[in-house]
Amino acid sequence: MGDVMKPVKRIEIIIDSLDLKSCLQELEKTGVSGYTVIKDVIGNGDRGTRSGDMLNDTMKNSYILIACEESEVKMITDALRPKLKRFGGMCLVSDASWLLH
Amino acid sequence: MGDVMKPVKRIEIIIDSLDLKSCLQELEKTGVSGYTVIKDVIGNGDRGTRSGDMLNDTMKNSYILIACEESEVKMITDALRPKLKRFGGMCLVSDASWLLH
Amino acid sequence: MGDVMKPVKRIEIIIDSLDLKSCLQELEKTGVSGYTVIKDVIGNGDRGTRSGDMLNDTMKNSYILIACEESEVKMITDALRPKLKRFGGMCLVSDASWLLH
Amino acid sequence: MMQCIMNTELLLSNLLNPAVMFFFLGMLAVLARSDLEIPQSISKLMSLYLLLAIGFKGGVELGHSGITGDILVTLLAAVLMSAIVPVYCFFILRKFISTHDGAAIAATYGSISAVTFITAVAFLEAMDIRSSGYMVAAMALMESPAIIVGLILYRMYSEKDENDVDSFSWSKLIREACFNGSVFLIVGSLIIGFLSTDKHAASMSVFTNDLFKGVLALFLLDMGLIAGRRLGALTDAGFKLIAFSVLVPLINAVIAIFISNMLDLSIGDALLFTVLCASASYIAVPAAMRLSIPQANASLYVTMSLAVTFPFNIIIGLPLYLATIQWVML
Amino acid sequence: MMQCIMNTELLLSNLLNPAVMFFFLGMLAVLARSDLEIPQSISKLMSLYLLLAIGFKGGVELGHSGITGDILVTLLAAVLMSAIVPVYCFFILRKFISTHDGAAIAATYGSISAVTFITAVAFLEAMDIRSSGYMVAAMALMESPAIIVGLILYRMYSEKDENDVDSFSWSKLIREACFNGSVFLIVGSLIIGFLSTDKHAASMSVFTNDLFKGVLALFLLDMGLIAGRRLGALTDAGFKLIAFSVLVPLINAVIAIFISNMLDLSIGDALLFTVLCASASYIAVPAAMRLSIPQANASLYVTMSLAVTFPFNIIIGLPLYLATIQWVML
Amino acid sequence: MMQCIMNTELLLSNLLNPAVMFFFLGMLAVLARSDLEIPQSISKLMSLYLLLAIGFKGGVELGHSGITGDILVTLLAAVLMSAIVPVYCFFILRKFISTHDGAAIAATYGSISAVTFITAVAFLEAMDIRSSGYMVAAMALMESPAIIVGLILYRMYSEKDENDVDSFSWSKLIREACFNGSVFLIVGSLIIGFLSTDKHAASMSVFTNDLFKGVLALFLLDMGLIAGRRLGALTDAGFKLIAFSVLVPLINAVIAIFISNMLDLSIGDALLFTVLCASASYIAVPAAMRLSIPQANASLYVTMSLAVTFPFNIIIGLPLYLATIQWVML
Ligand SMILES: Nc1ncnc2c1ncn2[C@@H]1O[C@H](COP(=O)(O)O)[C@@H](O)[C@H]1O
Ligand SMILES: Nc1ncnc2c1ncn2[C@@H]1O[C@H](COP(=O)(O)O)[C@@H](O)[C@H]1O
Ligand SMILES: Nc1ncnc2c1ncn2[C@@H]1O[C@H](COP(=O)(O)O)[C@@H](O)[C@H]1O
Ligand code: NA
Ligand code: NA
Ligand code: NA
Repeated sequence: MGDVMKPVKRIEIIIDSLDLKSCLQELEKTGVSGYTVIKDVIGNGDRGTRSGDMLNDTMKNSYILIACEESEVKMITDALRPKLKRFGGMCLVSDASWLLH
Repeated sequence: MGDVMKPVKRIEIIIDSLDLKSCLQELEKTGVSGYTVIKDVIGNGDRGTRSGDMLNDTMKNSYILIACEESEVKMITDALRPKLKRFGGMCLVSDASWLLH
Repeated sequence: MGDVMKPVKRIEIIIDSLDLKSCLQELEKTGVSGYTVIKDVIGNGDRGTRSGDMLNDTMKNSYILIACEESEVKMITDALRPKLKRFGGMCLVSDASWLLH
Repeated sequence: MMQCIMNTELLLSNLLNPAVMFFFLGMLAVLARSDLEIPQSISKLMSLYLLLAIGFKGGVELGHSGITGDILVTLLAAVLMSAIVPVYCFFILRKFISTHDGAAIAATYGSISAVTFITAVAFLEAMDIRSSGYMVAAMALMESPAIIVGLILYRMYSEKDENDVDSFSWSKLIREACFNGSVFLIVGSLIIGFLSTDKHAASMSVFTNDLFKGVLALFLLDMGLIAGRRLGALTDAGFKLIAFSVLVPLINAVIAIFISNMLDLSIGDALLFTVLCASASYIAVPAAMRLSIPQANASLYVTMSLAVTFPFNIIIGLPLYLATIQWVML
Repeated sequence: MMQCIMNTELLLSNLLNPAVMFFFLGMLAVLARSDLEIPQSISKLMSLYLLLAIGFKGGVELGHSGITGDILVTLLAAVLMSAIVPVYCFFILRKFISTHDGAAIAATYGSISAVTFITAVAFLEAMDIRSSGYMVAAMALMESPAIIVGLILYRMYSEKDENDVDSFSWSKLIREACFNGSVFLIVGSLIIGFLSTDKHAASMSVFTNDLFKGVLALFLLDMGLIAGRRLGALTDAGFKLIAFSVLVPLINAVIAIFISNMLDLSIGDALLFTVLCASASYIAVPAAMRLSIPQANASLYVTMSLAVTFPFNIIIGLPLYLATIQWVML
Repeated sequence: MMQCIMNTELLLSNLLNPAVMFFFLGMLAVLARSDLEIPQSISKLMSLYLLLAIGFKGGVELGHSGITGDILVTLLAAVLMSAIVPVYCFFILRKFISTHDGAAIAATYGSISAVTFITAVAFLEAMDIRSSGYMVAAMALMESPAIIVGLILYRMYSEKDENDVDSFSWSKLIREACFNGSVFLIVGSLIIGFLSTDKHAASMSVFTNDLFKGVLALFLLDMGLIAGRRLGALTDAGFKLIAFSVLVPLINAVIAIFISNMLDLSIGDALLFTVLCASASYIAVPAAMRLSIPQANASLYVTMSLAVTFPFNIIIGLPLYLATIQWVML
């Protein structure tokens, strides 16, 4: 199975929905060209509950999933850290295999 | 990279949408303060298809993502098991690194 | 904790929403009976941006999550590969533990 | 004989009602495997609208007619029917299915379907038959008792260890049954309509009245899609349960017509009362049963009430019940 | 000369139509990078509503006028246009782009845009020009043939190995083309309107008629947003394809006006027929092409029809075609 | 004394307004822990509709009255109020809370709540008091200045290192403040209404006028749910901020009534101007503050404006302000 799968890193980001656009732009600047987004996600964290029930995108999160090479991880997390510091959120990195096609 | 990342456990839960509220309360009681929720998720399992096309939240699932310390896992899964037994659903635990910010 | 958790493989699939139905049928044919679906997901990849803002399901992705035995992975990925080749998308495989209930 | 002709005519005229035809269209779309789909949030908008409008209109009418003793008697009869129907259903059902499925189905048939009621109101309006605003209150009152009776039956007749008593709380259940979203909205809108001045009511009337039939048509298209998707699950239900889904409404209708006659209800009110008794829930009860009797197979009770009883009532039931009432009341 | 003045006046009066202005507002919002957004489920609600209303109204009118031989001839002409347009488009396109992109674009321009049609109906109503209900049927019939012709062309002219014959099924394709959601809803609503009694139709009329222009305005705001977001992709399309997106509608309009004249259509019907031929699909065809010719670049055909042809037709096309028809028919 | 009686009567009549009662119903649903819920996309549809309708109606009226010097003076006064209110609020707030929270709350109270304005328009219509279309323009103009003033105050009084100057851009902020979705839609609809002919406006009128009160009622039900869910967070706000949320609107109202009197506004316009000054934002400002002062606690300013000031204004404020204006203007 080795030759049909490629080891990759799987980055999951939770970010304020209001900042999603600018966050994706930032990611694209660092060279990320593949990502998947779930726009409406709610949650709870250090900065309180984000229940997604306002009339606009305030108090709502978005979820970004990126599969990338191990070598790209640092660049991406470096770009994200200031954003997470400023707006809150979460970033998880884990291992996965990418099915070549 | 070691000092900017922290190893965590990543818990994913699929639960009946009708039970989401009470499930989150249960989790908060066990001390979970950070979680992310995707409210509308559909699926298939041992107890049939949950297609999310009814007029209310019957036959729909919700997805909960929790990043926590390894030491917290047991408490969380212990709290969840009776719920999963009663209403069906799924709970996966995997490894990840949390980006410190 | 060993006896309450079972090691499984966690398969994540991103596929064109228009092809979701046929994809799930394909999976069911290969014997997959448990899966979770997030219908509306957007993203970016080799084949351009899929922004989910058309009047129907064109230019939108869906997300499928499958927890399965290691032995089932090959069958599933074999069934998926032609679809991914044809319509684009992504398939990631990672490790997880399934909470027995 | 004449009765039968009238009946056929009524049936035909009901079949040519746009709302009913849109229901067929929805079912047909599923059978033809069309990709026609209505997002769930739109279904919710339409059902919110219909409940608000029917509640408000009922309240305004009630404000004009006032609350009389007769009304209270009818409301009492409604609550009693909703509490008694599950009992006899349960003992029939226990003969051929498990206790938990039986209790859940019994609760389903004791409770009511707001959409069936709303379709009946539109049906009466199309025939220029008057009905009373307080029947909306009857509808609201009939949603919950069946849930509680169903659960009592389940607790009495199921084996001990199945009950997992710890996680169960009657007070929580009763609150949930009585304050569930649709009951809350209907009762609230009824009271608001009741308290509104004529001027205020008039300023809402394009919204609550003129739009009503059109939204109902679009909503029944949606119901057709939802019911159509359930047709496949009918094979799991089996012949006995399908027969149950048609016969119990008929039995309930007969009882209801008898009671209506005793209470001397007008033809319109008698039809609404009958339709309430004959209808089965597919919103409030499934949600409650899923949480309180999770062992019961949700697909079973949802499919029976949605894919059999609902279409039966709005297509055949409405004209049939009306013809019978007109014949009985002569 | 006088013609030209009339044309300018028509153009201006069309520009001051609220619906058209809301379309501009939507585009402007994108250009100004405003965060104005309309959730997708709301877009779906509005398009469902508009299709249902236009179908139902058309059916009611058809019920009054009856089905005549002339109508059938017009419908036949509509189907033929939808089948022939892709053929000539394909051979033009092959000169400068790949077979798969060519086939997909050809299908796009052979099919129709329901929103353009609906805007044209509102445009005629605003000018008090009558049109016939059966033109709705023409619209429904023109959605699918182009898809099938586009695919036949693709299969004939693409290289063998590109075809991956295994996963392809004509019967599935034809079913999907003919039973796609919007065709289904239009045809269904048309038939329901046709079968409805005047009384039933009247009870739906606030919903289907009075609300129509307002919903169309809000919907065109949304279309402006959607089309505006596509403007950026125009650079990928390149000058030739942009020119194609304006010229082909004009050519199709000329042919359509010629045919309308031959068939002796009324001015209103001629305009609708012309608009159908001149419009391009951005709902049904993209979905079908994405599944059957996935190699084709969806951004290309969606952008051309949505960001060029659609605005061109509703802003310049409508008054231009009408002025031409009025001049020809004199 | 007589004033006081009139006031109570006004208050009661406002409490029996269906829209206000639906607001209570929504709050009650939360308190009773009912599962009544309105999907977010439906909230968005209703707010889009209300903004479009109020803008369009205002534009049509403005088209009839024309733009005069008096109007421009009123608009100027509106902008000034929106810019000055945050300044005095900020210096009050600094006494007991942090600079970032103070700046965010100050901006919140300088800006306006469109829903409060719309409720006030419906309130006036119910009392047959005329108001002018240009007040809609005043509303639009008052949304953004407060955001910019709030940020200037924050930048001036917060410590350097808190500012993280790099990621901040005034031009981006100003663009976002001025082109935010609701401002854009209101202004756009106002201009479109202004440019529309009477005939076009009439064809939209069932949508923009007749439907208005009904949609507002359903929307206020939703607002009741949203505000009700915030009630729990009031304990975090503490007594001082809750008092602030009631007193500042009252102070602003007094100033606004004084200005209205100076400008010689009609009673209806004076009420609208007062309500704008007294209302606080919970849509545009929170979004802007969250991005530009992320250190500020969003729960604080959202809760104050949504769970205190908004209900206060629509329940007590409207009749109170009107009675005061009528008394002052005598
Ligand atoms: N431990 C966690 N597990 C899962 N999601 C989290 C966790 N902590 C924070 N989040 C998500 O990140 C968002 C912002 O977190 P915070 O900045 O901590 O308020 C929350 O609303 C959650 O959606
Ligand atoms: N193997 C699986 N992989 C992914 N999701 C699953 C799996 N099994 C169950 N689920 C999810 O859990 C829900 C309830 O499962 P069950 O209780 O088995 O019917 C299903 O509707 C799915 O959404
Ligand atoms: N590297 C990646 N990480 C996350 N999602 C991806 C990645 N590449 C592709 N995708 C998803 O798969 C969809 C189709 O990808 P593609 O076929 O490469 O255009 C995209 O729209 C994304 O949603
Ligand atoms: Na019943
Ligand atoms: Na065409
Ligand atoms: Na203010």
